[in-house]
Amino acid sequence: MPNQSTGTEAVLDLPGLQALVDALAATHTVIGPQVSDGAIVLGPLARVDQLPVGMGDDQDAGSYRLRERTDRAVFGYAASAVPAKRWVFPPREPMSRTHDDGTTVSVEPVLARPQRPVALFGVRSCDLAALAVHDRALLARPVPDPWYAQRRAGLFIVVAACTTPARSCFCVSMGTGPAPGAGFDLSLTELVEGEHRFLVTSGSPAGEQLLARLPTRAADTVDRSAADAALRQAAESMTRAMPTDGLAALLLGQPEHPAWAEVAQRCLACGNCTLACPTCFCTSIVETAELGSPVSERARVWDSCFTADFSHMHGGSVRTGISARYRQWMTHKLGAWVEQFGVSGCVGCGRCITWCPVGIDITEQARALARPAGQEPRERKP
Amino acid sequence: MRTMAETLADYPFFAGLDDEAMALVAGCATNVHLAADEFLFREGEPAERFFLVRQGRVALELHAPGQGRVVLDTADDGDVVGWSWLVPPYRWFTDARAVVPTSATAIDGACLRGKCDQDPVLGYQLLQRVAVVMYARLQAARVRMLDLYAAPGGSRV
Amino acid sequence: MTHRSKAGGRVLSVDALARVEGEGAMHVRIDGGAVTDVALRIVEPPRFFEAFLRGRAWTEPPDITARICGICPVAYQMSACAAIEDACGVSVPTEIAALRRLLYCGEWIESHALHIFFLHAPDFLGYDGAIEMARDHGDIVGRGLAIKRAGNALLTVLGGRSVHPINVRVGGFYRLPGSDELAGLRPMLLAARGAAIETVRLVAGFDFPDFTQPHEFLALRPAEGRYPLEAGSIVTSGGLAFDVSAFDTHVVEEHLERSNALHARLHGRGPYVVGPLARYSLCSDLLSPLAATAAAEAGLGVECRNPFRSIVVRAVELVEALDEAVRLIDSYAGAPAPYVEVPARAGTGYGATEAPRGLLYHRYSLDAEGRILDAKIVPPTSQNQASMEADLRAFVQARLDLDDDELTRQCEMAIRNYDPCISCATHFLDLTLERTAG
Amino acid sequence: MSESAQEASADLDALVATGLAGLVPRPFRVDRSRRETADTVTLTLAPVTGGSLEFAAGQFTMLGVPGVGEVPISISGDPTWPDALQHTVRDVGGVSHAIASARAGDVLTVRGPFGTGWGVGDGEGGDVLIVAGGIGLAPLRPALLELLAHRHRYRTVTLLYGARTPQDILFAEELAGWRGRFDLEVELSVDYAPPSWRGRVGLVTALIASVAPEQTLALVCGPEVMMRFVTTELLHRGVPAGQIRLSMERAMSCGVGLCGHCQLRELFVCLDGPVFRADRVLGLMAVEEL
Amino acid sequence: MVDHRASLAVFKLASCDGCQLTLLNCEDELLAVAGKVRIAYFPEATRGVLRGPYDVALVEGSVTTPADAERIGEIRAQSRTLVSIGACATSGGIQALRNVGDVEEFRSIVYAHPGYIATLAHSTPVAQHVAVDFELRGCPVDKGQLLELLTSLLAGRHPRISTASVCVECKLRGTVCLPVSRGVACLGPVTQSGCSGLCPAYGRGCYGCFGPVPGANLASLAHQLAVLGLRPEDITRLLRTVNTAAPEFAAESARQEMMSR
Repeated sequence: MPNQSTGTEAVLDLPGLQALVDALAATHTVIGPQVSDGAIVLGPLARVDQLPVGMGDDQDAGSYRLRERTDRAVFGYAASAVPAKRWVFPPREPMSRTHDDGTTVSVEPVLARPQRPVALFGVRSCDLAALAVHDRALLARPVPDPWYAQRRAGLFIVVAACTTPARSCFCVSMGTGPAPGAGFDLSLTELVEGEHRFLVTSGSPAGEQLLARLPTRAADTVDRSAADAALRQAAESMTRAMPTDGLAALLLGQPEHPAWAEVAQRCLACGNCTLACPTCFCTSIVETAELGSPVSERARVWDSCFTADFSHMHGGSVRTGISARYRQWMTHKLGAWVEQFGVSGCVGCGRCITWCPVGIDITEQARALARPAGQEPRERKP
Repeated sequence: MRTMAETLADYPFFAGLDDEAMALVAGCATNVHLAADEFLFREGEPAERFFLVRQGRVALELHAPGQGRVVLDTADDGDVVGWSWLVPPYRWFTDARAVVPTSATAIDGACLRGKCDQDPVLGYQLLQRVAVVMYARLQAARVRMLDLYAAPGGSRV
Repeated sequence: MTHRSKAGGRVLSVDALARVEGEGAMHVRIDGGAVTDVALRIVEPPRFFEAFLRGRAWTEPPDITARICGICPVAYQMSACAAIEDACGVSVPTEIAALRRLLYCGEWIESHALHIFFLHAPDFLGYDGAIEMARDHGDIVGRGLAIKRAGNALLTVLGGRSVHPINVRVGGFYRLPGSDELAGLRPMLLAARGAAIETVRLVAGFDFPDFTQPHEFLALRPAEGRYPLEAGSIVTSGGLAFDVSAFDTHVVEEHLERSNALHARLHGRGPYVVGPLARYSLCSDLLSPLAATAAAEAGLGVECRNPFRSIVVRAVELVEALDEAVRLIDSYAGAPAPYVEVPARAGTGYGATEAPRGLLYHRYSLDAEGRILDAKIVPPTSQNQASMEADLRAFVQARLDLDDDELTRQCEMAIRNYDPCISCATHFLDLTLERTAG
Repeated sequence: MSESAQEASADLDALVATGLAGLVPRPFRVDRSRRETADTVTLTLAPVTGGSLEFAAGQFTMLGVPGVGEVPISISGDPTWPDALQHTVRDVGGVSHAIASARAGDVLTVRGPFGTGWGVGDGEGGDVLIVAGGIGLAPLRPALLELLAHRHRYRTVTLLYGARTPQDILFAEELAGWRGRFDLEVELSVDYAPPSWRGRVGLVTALIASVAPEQTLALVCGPEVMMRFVTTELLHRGVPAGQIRLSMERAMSCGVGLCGHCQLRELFVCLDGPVFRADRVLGLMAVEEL
Repeated sequence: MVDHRASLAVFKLASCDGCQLTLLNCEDELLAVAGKVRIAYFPEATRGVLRGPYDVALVEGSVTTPADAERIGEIRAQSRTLVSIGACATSGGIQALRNVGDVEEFRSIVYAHPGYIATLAHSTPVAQHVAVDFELRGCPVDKGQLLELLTSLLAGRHPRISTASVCVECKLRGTVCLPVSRGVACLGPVTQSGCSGLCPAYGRGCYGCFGPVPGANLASLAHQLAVLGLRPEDITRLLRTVNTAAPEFAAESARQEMMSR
């Protein structure tokens, strides 16, 4: 909701960043980027020195490596290995508990109010865009997702504008970055040239209030133009792009295109792309009952349209082949999604490209579908 | 009293044939009446006629040792029964039994074959109509092979 | 189970031994008041581990040999690592050695609890098994389950899972545990340690047949420090002392005509025994004060020669393993790295560690690329085979007055004293089965 | 609390309440279990607490057994008498086996009703043709009962029903009653029959007689292949695709379009269906493994 | 009094006992299980033996001898529901390494008197000999899956055992993908879940304890493993551990072995 009091710009230094984390930690569980197991992931954050200081990443199809930067940048990397969705849409969400003692049966919803709301700190523009997609797919619905609603309601978002995109990134072509769109509480643009500082912008009344309590100085034109330049350069350095023109029609209209069979030669149907994707929201409802216990629990668990069980009806799976499953995922993400939710399911974060164990590139796949059927496929990369 | 040509004209099978052709066919036709469970023909007998069900129901059946009799198909009002008269060796492949009291028009196939041989236009027109019937029966048989209504397989522990 | 009497003689025969790991059979023949034939027959099919280790990489035996036995996979992993590191001339840092010891404690706790409560105690209390026993002695079985759970929890944290742990590699571990993860186990282990002391008291009060055997004991004994687990050199009650690398020169496997099994013997000396009785008798001075006190209270002397009292020794070893686990957790302060590199080189390496049921020996010869040229594995049950049969012979001879049912039951019990792990032992056995082309 | 915060909080409470109402089941007690065929039963359920379940003909519920799981089952009862919630369940899998085994007094869980209905009222003033195959008669029974309740509003009402064998015919007694009515035409056909069967043998499509295409609303439910053939036949006879309605089956799980299982390209079968106009799904049905 | 509880029998063929032990390792649930079923035959746990037929038989181990080939038929005959548990019973286990070796040579390496050893040239899964109602994968089986199996059998429903890949479990637990982030060889993408993504969580690549997922695309994975620097002989060995004879693993390892020659 538009508010006059937002949009304030100011400058934070590194101690100021710690003050921001501290201020958030007073009321929220702060989740932020950090190095773990050879990658930048999101996790509980207390101190600024936990951030990936001086770390960058090299991401490309099927490959991710941490790289030491020559500077002390704290946001000098692209999309985190783990998307932010698990803090608003956790992998396993208990839904209801049934008590059946043989004579009476009662069902109770499980809706644990989180102890403290979550503050997402230092997430990227693509993550922010993904949240907006989830809002449409999970909230703006005839029956909204009550668990998501609850976690989402208390969420505080500090977005870190992306100044060092990876080779797998293509947010510019999706219109979701590198500068953040709407929906954040605070936005940070890191400036490493000269004095190491962060241009901070408020995007909500809550952000505005918090900003007022931080040790900042006013932003000047030098700060603003440095931030603009950094973001412009980030946009220009992006090497991948999704050919979005007419893409939905290409996808929806060509279920028999040979590109599906070709990608199925490579696709492992492992589900990595869907689970690394910040917008994929498919789940399965599983029921667990302990032997001899009158209580059974129903929970919702992340699932993937790449599994054989996913489309299982009595008698068998609807999508038995890998090509049908890949087609389902990509067609949904980039085509049917628009019709269902009024927005593309892709935010250009590139995670599906990086984290595909065999390096399948969704943008390349989109180009393959634009190729008239019958034309020779490109040589598979060695 | 209706003429045979008038009777035949009621059957959709003959719709569109000209008067001359109808007259030719009528010359080969007789009406028959069957009590319930009376057979129109039995498997293996020479197939010299075919039938158009006017009112009633005819079941095409086979019997197999161990399985008893199985109804393969039924023909109701307006349906045609039998095409073995068209195809060598001109013998019935199934039994045909009236399920309920049935009236039908029997056409002498041998007579008609002769007329068709002399008049290829009539022959073509009749064959076209038979093809439609054969096609429908074949399609139905294929779909039924899918056993669509059967419970899906899959183990249940 | 079957037993039958014949004119002029008795044959005790148990076709399928219960409450042992793996599938074995027992056969005792008595003629004219004398035991004429005793055979512990193993019906477990052969699995050819040494054969298919050939050509594998030097990094693979921990995972492959773990599959020899689901009850003591850590023992296989530890002996395999020791032998391969020996072959490659690498020794692991003390922190890694301590974590290995801790992992091994988990296996001892799990395996000893299983044996004491599930396999052995029902014999003394007169039940077919622990589940039947639980109806009358829920507290005892519950205590056993609690101890076992603690061992499994330790195995799970350090090894990833309790059966066929995945975290062991040549040179150390794939991942170091967090101090908090280990500290989190402490309350459970302390509770289990208390339950283990109770267990010593309980089993010490069982009725034991008056039966001692003069076997030579063989066990590892560390040069310094603590009760033998993952390291040490070999000592015997007959006064032998030799390095693990000399195992093959001192231990020979003989083929006896009267038996289908190969029997391990000490060269020029005869059968010997490994396992709790051997360890205790050779190393009781190394027990922790808590375990030593428990042993003293249970009336165990400096050595124990009654195989039936092995249940008491196992209980004491439970106390030792739990006490040691707590000590290791308390002194854990991380490690510089989860593992050290173990580059391949040509050579032969030897490794022996104390599996819950006794010394487990591995030997590997590698080529320069680390391909395994030759492997030899001698599990504890193989080494105890001759003594088990000797026990049976002596035991039955003194109890010919018992009826068949009771004698059979007691014979089974005599075998269970050893906690024989038949799955481990299959590769040493000859089976009298006809050859069939597959 | 600020006014906007109160508003936001009220919004949240409303969102959560709506969400939970759709996703948390209610216990229902089995009043009666009637065996229809060897593998199919009709259960009559009543709520353990709370009101009865109002539903439209063609809707389904997620029917569950505590500790076992839940499956989508069409409501087969009378929409004009929702106090008796009826489901006709075929024992084809783990969960449906547990449901079909329920006896009077057992408690099941129910979520729903979900999905679109047949929209029977759209056929007012014209002919209504119902074509059912196998268990597909179950979701059409509410449509027929609704038609009969307001029979005067329609011209001809026809039920064509194909089953596997005479033993597999659902609602056999009721069918006999319907066949005796003068304001309802009922035709049956089976795929396999013994000679004692006096009815028709053959495809259900063969039962489609003359229709007045422009005035006919066709409601079709059965295996997908059967629905394709029936639709082809109706289109051939001139019935506009917009007047043919099909009830689709996919792996519905959450029932409210949140879990993704039942997607048929851009459609959520649970939400946009299960009843679709033929022109909406014919193209999709033609694509293999969609 | 008639005991209406379902009877349970546990049988063992060639194996390590680990899967049976998994049942005994259900410390918290074991007595509850024992209360719900009649343990009719479980030699590792009890001397007590009840005669068949049994409602549920769990079979651990693979068929490796003529005697076992005969015995599994007898087990099937007296079991209403037969479930094979573990990699040995479902794919032949680690001892199926004999299938790709020379069993005669193996015999002579291990045994002093190879002539007395009766063994089949192949280690084969139970389902290759008799009809199996359900297969529970794993080396060893997972405790949670084993309990789900028993619970579902007692409830008369189909066990809910996911056939998704290990990757799904890694992502659920938040493990960073090892092959992508560190170039570690990992069979996770083609291996069925059940272990909770254990090995990658401990920083090592999956080695296939739960066997191939249905329709596993081994050719593509092998290609990627080669990209990561594995030689055909390395890929062969990776595929030949505890599920050596699982059809998809066996076919690809044979192909890789050809390439390495």
